[in-house]
Amino acid sequence: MTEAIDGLTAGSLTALILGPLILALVAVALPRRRLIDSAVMLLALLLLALLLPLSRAVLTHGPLVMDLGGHDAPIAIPLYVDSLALGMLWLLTLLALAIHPYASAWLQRSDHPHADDYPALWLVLWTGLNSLVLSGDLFNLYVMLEVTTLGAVSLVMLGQSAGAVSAAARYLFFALVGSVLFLLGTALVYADIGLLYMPMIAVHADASPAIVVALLAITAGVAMKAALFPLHAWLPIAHASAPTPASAVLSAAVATAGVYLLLRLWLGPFAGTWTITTAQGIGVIGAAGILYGSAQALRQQRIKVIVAYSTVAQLGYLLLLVPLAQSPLAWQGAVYHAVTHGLAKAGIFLAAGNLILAIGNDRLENLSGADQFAAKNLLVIGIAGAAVAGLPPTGGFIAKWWLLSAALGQGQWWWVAVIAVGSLLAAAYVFRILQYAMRQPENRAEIDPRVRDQSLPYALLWPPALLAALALGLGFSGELLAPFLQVTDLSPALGGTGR
Amino acid sequence: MTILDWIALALLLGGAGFFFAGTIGLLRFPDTLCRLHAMTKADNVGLGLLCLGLALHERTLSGTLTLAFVWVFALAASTLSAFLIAGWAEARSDTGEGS
Amino acid sequence: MTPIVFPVTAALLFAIGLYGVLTRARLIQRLLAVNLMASAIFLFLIVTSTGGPHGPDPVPQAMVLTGIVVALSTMAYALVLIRHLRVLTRAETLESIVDD
Amino acid sequence: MLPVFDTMLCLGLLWLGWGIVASTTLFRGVVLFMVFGLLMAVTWVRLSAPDVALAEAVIGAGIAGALLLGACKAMLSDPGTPAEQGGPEPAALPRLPAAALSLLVGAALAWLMVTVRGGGPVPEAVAIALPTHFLHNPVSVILLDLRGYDTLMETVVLLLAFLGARAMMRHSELDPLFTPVATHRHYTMPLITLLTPILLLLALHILWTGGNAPGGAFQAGALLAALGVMYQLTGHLRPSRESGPGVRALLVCGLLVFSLFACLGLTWGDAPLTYPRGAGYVSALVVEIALMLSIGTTLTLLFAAHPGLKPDLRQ
Repeated sequence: MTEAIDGLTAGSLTALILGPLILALVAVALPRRRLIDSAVMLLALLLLALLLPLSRAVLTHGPLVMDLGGHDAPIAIPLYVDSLALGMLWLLTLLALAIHPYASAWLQRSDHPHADDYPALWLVLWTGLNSLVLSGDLFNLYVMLEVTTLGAVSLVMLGQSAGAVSAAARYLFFALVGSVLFLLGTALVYADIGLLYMPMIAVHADASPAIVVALLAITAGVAMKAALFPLHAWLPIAHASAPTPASAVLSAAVATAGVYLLLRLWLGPFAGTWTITTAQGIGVIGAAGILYGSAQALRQQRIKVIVAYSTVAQLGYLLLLVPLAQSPLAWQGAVYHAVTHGLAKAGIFLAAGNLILAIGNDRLENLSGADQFAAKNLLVIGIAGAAVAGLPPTGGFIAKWWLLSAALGQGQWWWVAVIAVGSLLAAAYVFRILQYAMRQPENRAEIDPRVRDQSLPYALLWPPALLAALALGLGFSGELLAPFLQVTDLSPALGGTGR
Repeated sequence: MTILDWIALALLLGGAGFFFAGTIGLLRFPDTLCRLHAMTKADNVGLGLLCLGLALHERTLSGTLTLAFVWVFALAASTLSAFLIAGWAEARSDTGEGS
Repeated sequence: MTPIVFPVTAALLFAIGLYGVLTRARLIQRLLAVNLMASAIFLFLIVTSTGGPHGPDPVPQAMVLTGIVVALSTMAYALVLIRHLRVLTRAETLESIVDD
Repeated sequence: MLPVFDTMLCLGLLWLGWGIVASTTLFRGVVLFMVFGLLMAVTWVRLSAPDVALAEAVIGAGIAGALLLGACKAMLSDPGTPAEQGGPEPAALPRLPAAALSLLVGAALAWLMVTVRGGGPVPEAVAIALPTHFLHNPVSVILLDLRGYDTLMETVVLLLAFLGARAMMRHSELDPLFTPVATHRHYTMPLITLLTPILLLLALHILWTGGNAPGGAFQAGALLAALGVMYQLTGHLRPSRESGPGVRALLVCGLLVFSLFACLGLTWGDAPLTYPRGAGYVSALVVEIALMLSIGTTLTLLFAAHPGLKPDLRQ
């Protein structure tokens, strides 16, 4: 498997994991904010540049496996890259590029007391997310899950208020139980078939009782961490009470990574344990999440809570991949949805952060007249919101179109209804925000924004605009990118490469 | 079993007895100083007997030396910690904070 | 006897820990219960490592060592978070904090 | 004899486990948890896992105990919210369904854990790889080489736990565990001067033999942390609000050396984390020494519950 790995690929994978880590260590040792900020930008640009040849390599060779430490399977820990992982890596790197400068400027501008703590925490979290996406070893995933959890909980805790810290504590305890369950699953797999190397687990795993219980434990564990629908209770509070740039990281990157991991495990090492009923069951959970999250989002009065509930809903679409996994279109759609949603969601949060700087809070009723003083940010919310809702011509439309086609192609028309209703509700909650913003205040003098768009520093304006533009741009590049999203080896997605 | 083994067994049982008595003292005695008295005496003598018994059982130079070190360090640590705790307890009773 | 008694103990310890997580509201005690569950899994892993034909399998032992460090780190972090929460809200259970 | 011992050990574990979960006072739960750690260490020895036993003894009963006692003291010194004063602890979930669920899970797991198949490709491959390796302690081979990536990332978890905790420590004043009495210094000084070289020697010994006998960077680092704890308790190190440059350098040196070494693997091998041929033992030792320093510093600071420490050299 390693024959396809050339020096450049090996270097890129190393840089993706160790680059942010080494920078984080530098940030701890030398807390110079300017220096670190520019270094993060440079690193993000470098990693983007490295992702190009990496994508090309995956396109030509199919999934790549790099065994760390120069050892052979199955004792080595492998890094594994396929189109699904590649999509996540693009998303994470783009988010790093856009969110970090914004976060730095935002925290400085709002005189946030944790401004010094943020860079190192984010960089370690970035390491964790990249390694989580790349890891091909079950036990290593447990360690990486802990890194992402501690990083994400810390970001929530930076919200400072008693509400934020108690949300962080709630999140942490959910996550701790989740880790223990994941560890239980890992231990059962190892005790039963003596493997942790995921590309090989799919070959050796059958539907023995230990494997089935391991699958259940791992699913429950990751679902608690990723806040999948019935276990979502901590997510809206936590995401809404974190500092706004951190909310963007949590909703766009951390939550997506959790669902990514579930799909990876379900359709990879555990692909052999599925039946039609259980696959449909996962789809039903996803559909319930879509409907519940959207309905809750419609009832909220704070922008950040609306967007957080929208995350609960949008993650549900990714679960629809499980019942539709036989169709390549569904894979394309899921990856495209994850990327578009991540970019658009981050864009909305960043724009909402600017509104908070302007009006002091994020309550809908205080938005009146925002079209006068925050037109650019509202435009971002509109475009990114359209992408979340899946309206043409955004990337969200392409993603949902592919998912719809996959559902129709396999005659599973009931998912079509769910996707359509979910999009409609999403459009409703996005335009509800805009509607409040367009409302004219009764008294013109009441409009007293602390900050107008024009006076915001450049670093607070371009990141949300870039993210919305990317989410929009993906709508025009579907055909171009489709070959990169091809899953060459459908079922099992990971296992096919096992020796 | 040789006669040495029997002696070792007796020493081990004696050590365990001291630990038992010390623990009862720790649980039953009324105040901090009495409890310290019970615990340090029992631990120092009890551990000494245990180490002696194990050394007789082991009968190698390195093993005996290791056990001697274990005992000496435990003695040093328990002496000092008992002293610090006693000092702390005295300071507390002077200010009338506790018993 | 031995091949059964340790795995059964591991399973029961896990159940005890789970009961603690579900019923204890005081955060430090809930934390102890989570750690109990982790210890139960470590016990299970080590027990499975002893039986092989090639002598003790070092991989589960290494996993447990890593797991112990990870558990200690998360525990240290959780303790600071609990104390921080205590300073902010004077609460030691999440149930007693009223959501705003 | 052995089955009887095993059964007693297991009953002890279960009894302590129940005590931890059911204890009414926090202090009791914490103390039982420390005893549980010690008993676990005995269990690891019985199950021929001496490396794990060593780690469990220094961590489960040592460092974790110290951290828990500190948190316990902080909780007890504050009367808490009015709702919590004196009143019974609010139940998270009703006891009966929770007990039923736990019993069900326990029974299912017990059956699974007894009937798992065992064996498999990894144990076989490891048994083949071990005899030719440049390290002789099987567990160290796994931790430092075959699964060195896990060790790297586990250290990241520790550092991240401290960074997150530091963000909180900076903004809420957490009490240190003890306020040492300065007048006792002439009694504590001799012990410090006696124990410092011995503990340092012991830590290095554990590190050095780690390649061939039980031990390693984490156990050695925990010993250093014990030294740090002792310095704090005797007032030779005092908590400070900021981490100074020296402390920061110590914090990151382990991971910095390890990750740079991992990158270098690309120059003498095909993948990161590859050990250079012929110089494997030396590079493992360098990485371990750096890791030991970082781990010791991080644990000491976590015990201090402060972002930094500064020496107090008053006589």
